[in-house]
Amino acid sequence: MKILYFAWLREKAGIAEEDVSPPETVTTVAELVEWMKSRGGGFAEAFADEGMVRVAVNQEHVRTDHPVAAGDEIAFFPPITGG
Amino acid sequence: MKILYFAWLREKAGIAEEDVSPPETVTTVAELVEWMKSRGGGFAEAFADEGMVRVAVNQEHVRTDHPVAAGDEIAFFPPITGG
Amino acid sequence: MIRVQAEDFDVGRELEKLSDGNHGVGGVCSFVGLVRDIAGDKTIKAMTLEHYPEMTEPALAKIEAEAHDRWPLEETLIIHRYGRLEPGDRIVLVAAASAHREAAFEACHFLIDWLKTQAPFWKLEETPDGGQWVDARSSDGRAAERWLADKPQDKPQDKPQDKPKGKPGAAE
Amino acid sequence: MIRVQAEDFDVGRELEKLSDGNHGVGGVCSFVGLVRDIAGDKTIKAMTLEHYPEMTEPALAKIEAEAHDRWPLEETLIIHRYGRLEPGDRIVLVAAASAHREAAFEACHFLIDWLKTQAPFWKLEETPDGGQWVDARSSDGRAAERWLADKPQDKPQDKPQDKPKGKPGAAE
Repeated sequence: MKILYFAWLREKAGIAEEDVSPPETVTTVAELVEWMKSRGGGFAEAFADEGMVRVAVNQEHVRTDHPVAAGDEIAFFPPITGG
Repeated sequence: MKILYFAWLREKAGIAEEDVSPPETVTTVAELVEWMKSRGGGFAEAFADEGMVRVAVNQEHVRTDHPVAAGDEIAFFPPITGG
Repeated sequence: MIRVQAEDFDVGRELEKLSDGNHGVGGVCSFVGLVRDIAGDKTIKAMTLEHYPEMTEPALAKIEAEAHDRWPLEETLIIHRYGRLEPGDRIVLVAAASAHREAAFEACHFLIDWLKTQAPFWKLEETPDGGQWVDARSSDGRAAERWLADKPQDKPQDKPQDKPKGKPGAAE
Repeated sequence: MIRVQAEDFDVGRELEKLSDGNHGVGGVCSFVGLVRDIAGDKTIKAMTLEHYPEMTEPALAKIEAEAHDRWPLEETLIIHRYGRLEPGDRIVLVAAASAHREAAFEACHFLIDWLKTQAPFWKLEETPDGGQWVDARSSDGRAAERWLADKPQDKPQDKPQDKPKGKPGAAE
């Protein structure tokens, strides 16, 4: 699956975009986040305060119980501050 | 006192502006309106439906109990439809 | 800023003036009123706006001052045309510039609502049945009245920092 | 109409398009958001707007469609810029054109409130202490939420003729 990071999540993760292949046990956004944190370093830091992380799966805002699968585009970002 | 008429009041009165000298007993807007009606013709017609007549004394919206005096500029018009 | 004129106006240029050189402005809300070609079930060929020149500018100045009393505004604008206008023509522009978007929205809404009941303009529509004076709408009266309920009891000396109570909308 | 772009836009020309050739438009309400030179107690030299391009246009299209579902609108417009902007620069323009002024005001207000919580943009401010990502404001969340309470239970097949319940404002 393709992962995108925006704003300070991008800065903390140290990467804007990557392709990942998490284990098969990762089937939801919440499980993906846990796996991300387990990678340590900038990823652990980016997801340290989960309350500040928003997620879109295939360009749609979703909750953390939303399923994720191979081929999905998953974007992590802080709360929106446009307008 | 100077009297101004606007919109359909002007059309019914048949005049846009005039100087009048009502009797001394006319001291309020309401009394002025009664005197106007007593002049008959277009004036009686213009003031026939008093609920549709608004008045400004010296360019300020006022109620019918507002005093009027020589030297005042008194304008009669229908409810406003600007904007 | 207030203008009463027969000529058309350039909306972009007018709005630009509201924030020009003032980097404290975070938002400009505006409303442009246009002549429609239909009123009720009648076709409108044109309309003529009559006004009471000696009263118009003071009335608009009062409406504008009232808005500044109620909201923290950087600048406001009212431009109202008079004379003969055709469908699609601009009639009026009201705008409010503020640091905060809620204040800009509410003040702009207030300006147009009050203008519709307080500024001495009358519309004569050219219909297939001849010229017809537009009746005041009771909805305009109600739209203006809802701001009365919010009127502050004591006018603050300075610009209020709090938004008026009882109006919808979150603080910025 | 939706546009996401780095370049500035001409407000007057954009607003004109909303009613151009459509004499059913009685009013156009718009809001222009500008970069302020102060945020909280910090001086802002510039800000950079980052966005998520693949998601931005669909998100704006959804916000616009929602407005058309809720109010009888002739046309709407959202233009949002990205990239580096300086104080006084325009960030965003939202506008709604309708036969009726209340619908224009409410839809315009809705567009900016929802855009602030639904459109994937993030602001990085250049302050004397360095670059700082702007925190989302809880007031923006509340401003967007108040529209949820008004959401029609059943979306009408046609454009609704009644204004949404629970919102302020008199019928036009």
